[in-house]
Amino acid sequence: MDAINKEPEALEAAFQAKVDAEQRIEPKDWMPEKYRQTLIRQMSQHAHSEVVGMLPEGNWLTRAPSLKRKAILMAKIQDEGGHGLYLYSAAETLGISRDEMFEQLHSGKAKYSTIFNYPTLSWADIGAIGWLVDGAAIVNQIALCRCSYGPYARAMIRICKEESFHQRQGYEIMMTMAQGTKEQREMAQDALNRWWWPTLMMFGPHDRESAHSGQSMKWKIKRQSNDDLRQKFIDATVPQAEFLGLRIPDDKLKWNEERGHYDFGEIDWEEFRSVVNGNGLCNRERLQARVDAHDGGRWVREAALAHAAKKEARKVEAA
Amino acid sequence: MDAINKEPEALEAAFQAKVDAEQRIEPKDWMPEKYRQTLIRQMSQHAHSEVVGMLPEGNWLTRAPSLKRKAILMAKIQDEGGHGLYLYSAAETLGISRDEMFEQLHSGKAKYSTIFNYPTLSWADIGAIGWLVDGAAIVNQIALCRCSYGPYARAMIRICKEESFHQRQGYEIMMTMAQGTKEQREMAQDALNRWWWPTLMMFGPHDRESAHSGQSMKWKIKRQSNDDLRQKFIDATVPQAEFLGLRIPDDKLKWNEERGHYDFGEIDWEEFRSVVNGNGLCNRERLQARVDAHDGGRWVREAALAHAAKKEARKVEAA
Amino acid sequence: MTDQKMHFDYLLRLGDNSLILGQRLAEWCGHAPMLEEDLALTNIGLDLLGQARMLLAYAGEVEGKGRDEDRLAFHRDTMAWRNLLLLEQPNGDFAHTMARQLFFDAFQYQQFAGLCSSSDERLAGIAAKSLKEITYHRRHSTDWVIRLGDGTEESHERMQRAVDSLWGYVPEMFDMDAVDDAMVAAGIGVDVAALRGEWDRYIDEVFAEATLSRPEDSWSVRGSREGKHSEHLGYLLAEMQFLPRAYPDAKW
Amino acid sequence: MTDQKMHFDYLLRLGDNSLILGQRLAEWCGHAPMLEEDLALTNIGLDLLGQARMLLAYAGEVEGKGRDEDRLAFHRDTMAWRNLLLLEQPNGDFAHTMARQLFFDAFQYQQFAGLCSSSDERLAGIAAKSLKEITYHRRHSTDWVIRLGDGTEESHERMQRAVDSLWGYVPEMFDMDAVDDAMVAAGIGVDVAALRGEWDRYIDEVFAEATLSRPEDSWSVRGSREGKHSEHLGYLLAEMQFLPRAYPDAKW
Repeated sequence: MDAINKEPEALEAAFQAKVDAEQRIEPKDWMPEKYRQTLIRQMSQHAHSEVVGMLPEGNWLTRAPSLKRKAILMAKIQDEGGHGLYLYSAAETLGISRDEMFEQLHSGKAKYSTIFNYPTLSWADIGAIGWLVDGAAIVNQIALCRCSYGPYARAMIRICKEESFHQRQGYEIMMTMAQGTKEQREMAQDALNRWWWPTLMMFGPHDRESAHSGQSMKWKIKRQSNDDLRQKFIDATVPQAEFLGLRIPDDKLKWNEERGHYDFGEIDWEEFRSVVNGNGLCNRERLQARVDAHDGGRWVREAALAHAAKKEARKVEAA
Repeated sequence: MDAINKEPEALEAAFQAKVDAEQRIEPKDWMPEKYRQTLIRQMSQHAHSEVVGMLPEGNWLTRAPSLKRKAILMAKIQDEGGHGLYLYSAAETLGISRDEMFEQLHSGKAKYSTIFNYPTLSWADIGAIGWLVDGAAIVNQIALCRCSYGPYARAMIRICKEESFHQRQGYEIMMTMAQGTKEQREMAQDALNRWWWPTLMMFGPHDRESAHSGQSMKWKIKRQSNDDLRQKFIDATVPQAEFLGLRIPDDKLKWNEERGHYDFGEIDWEEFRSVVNGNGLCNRERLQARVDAHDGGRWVREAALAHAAKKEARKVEAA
Repeated sequence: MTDQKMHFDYLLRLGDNSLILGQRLAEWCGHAPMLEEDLALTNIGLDLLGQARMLLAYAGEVEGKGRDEDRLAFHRDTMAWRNLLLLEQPNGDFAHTMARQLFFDAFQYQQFAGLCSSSDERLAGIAAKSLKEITYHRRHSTDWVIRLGDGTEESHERMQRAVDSLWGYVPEMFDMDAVDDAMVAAGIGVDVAALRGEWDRYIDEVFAEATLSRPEDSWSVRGSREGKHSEHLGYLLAEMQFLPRAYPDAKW
Repeated sequence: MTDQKMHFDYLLRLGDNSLILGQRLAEWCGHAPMLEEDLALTNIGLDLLGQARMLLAYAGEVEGKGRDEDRLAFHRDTMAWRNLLLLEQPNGDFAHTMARQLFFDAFQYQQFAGLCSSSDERLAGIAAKSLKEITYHRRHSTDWVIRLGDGTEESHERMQRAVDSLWGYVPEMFDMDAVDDAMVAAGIGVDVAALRGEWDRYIDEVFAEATLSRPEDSWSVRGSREGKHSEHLGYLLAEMQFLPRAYPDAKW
């Protein structure tokens, strides 16, 4: 028996002490298996979300209404692919390969953010995704910049910088449309109507119903509760909507002087579960697009490997 | 030795006498092998042209500018498919199957009218095809209504009626555009510029260079010479263009009082040969579209046969 | 919503269904698995287009804002379309096209049979005229689903896959909303929710003869009555509407 | 044609090449064979889009009719486009996309190298800036054509097929017409006909390393300099131009 098996409790205590002291856990450090598994699940889901998230925005890339907007959107989607790459790499430090993660995505075992199961139906949706979806992502991600796992925390820091840029670009699209023609204002309002509630759901279930939250908080994988993050997002976003002259689709939304926060209506978790379980308009399309890209690209990846092997063999032969 | 081999010259003389007497040759009648082969070549080429001809017009079916125009175009393309069917059936009476004819088309052995290797680039092209290409086809086909081979002549009579309807519809599109906005007039003129010369080439080479014409005329497979038919088309079409206020792209075009016909410029046969030989913008696309439809539809045709066989077997079993 | 607005919306839904499916069928033109099917698909497409023209022209009159069939067809963006999600789905292979067609034909047959006794006489007239066509459409798609289902191994697999992948678009056809309720109450419209039983019986019979398994009801999507479409519709419209959008002053 | 009109036309050709190829690459977004290629293809697409914006904006100024980059990109119909036929061809599989890219990258590299010493200083500046990007593009497509050509049996076959099927679009790149002649005479443009030899040498080397056969020159098509395009461009434009066409009064 080696040291690890001899003293699991001591190791776990030392691990927790390190986490409590706000020190980063690095790939070579000992860590509880459940910590590793939780991180793999969360980080791969995060990576998958970046990659699947390219699709709803990519849906408007060929139809962007100006060359400048097309360039900005293209750069943004490229950033998202890059975020996916960092995150897959960071997850790989936990002993899982990118191929394994893809397999889990394609088999349905791993999830991606369910927000991407909604369709992008007008150009305003590109604005709404940047403003709301990226806005919500940032709130989540800022908290994760202090995550106990070093590679994840560092990836988050890098990602946060770019995301805040994306969020401003999204808001700018909304602004332009909210100040535009009647049809543009309608599109902007319609986009807000459709994206508002799904965005709030991105923060996950209420704390009282969030099963794993306690342990994740203790391990500092999670630094703030779902409800706190959601409130933070709402408080930041309501004034932005007011500035745009758009109406948030929630009759219960009201500033609560006492709490110093906005009160808001109840989230329809039935709808959330329904979309997670396959009833989003795009669940099938999104997954199929990824599977098709992966399967359809197999011959290319095989060719690249085969060519590299041939080159290597020639080098050896020549030596 | 049977009767046929005993007296080939007598048979041939009787055949020619029948042709000369303007009697129709029917499938069961004796006919010279070369007569049969010439007809198969010509009729299958004609059938293939109807079917390939669906593609350039189909290219605008999803983009027709009004629902009425869409309906008219759809009905027209359907007619063309129908013409293809009559002609394949008529050719089958000569002892070749539709599958064999398709094979010859797909392998490049059989041709289709090279006019369909030009692209349709604007809605005016749909007008121009109806007006000019169908117009030229009618001139050819009216002559063929008196073709010596009965099934072909009867198919032509049926087809001619519909084609003249198509030609009027095409002319009507040109008329609407020629009387329309500046851009529409430009599109109409541009379409005429691009389709004029290729249409004239549809009548085939000059009589002096037409190798097989003599025999075909004698057999009354062909009733008028290429140049005569071409002149007939030009004489009919020039006043129509004038009425539209469009300019035919031929500086040499001029009424010749003495001849009672229009004089016209020299056809660029080099271009004709070039397009026949593969340098049309759409040679590859047209053939590939047909091959893809045929190959991609194989499983459907096989399923239909398999199902029919199963049904038949069940019937037999039940009996 | 006023009665007039609801009447307009109701006619729009009917017209949009026919137009969008007709447009999809037009994409097959010249690419069908056999020449006879090129003719059949354009034939059905033409029928649907004809229905759409009658229904949209009438809808425009009911609306009373001067929009004719072309204005409605070529100058509405995604959110203003009311066709069922099923009908805007891409053609896929021939099995997909036939599954989509069967599901809709069987539905539309019952819906239009009901509309024949609409208190809106003009609508009843359109329905009566169309019902003959739809009877043929349903025969055609039924035959093909049976042939492909009970054909070869490959065709059976393709047909089953097509049925499975479109099954979640079925429930939306039988949804009722305020507009439907109002139209039923006024004697104009049909209670589509009540049609599901018969539709199921018809489809189950076809499936049985086609040796196909009825898919489980594991997922479903909806939204077209409020203009919430799939991402496919935008591309279809961009193509279909190009000319009238690009040349707004032109007449064709 | 006036000098000014020819200058405009020349810049338009350059800008349209970059824009249409960039648009085609945008279609790959989210669908590339590996994530790294999603990044690479959007990267190249972005470069091309950047070139297009500079060139079209400049073209609009030279024309002097108040058309900016967006007016030129979104309000011209097929016949007014001047991009090479090669660039509007559909993406096909990854081998097709890479063959198209290699053929154009190798050409554009030489063309823009020449334009760096254009007497039109603004054009020379754009060319110099772009040349760095194009050097990378050419490296990227060269690497892939070699990898796929000298990879597996399947990739070799696909790569050869792609090269064969696009070969007839190559000669058009090296065509010269009156506009080209005038621009060369004015010291503004490049004599592209003179570039063919070097292009052939480069491509032959790539083919050799990729174990690909150089196709025979059996067919070729041309026409883009006069706005005669393939049928593919119309669909690309319908999609690309939808929003500005549908909402002509809107700013985005």
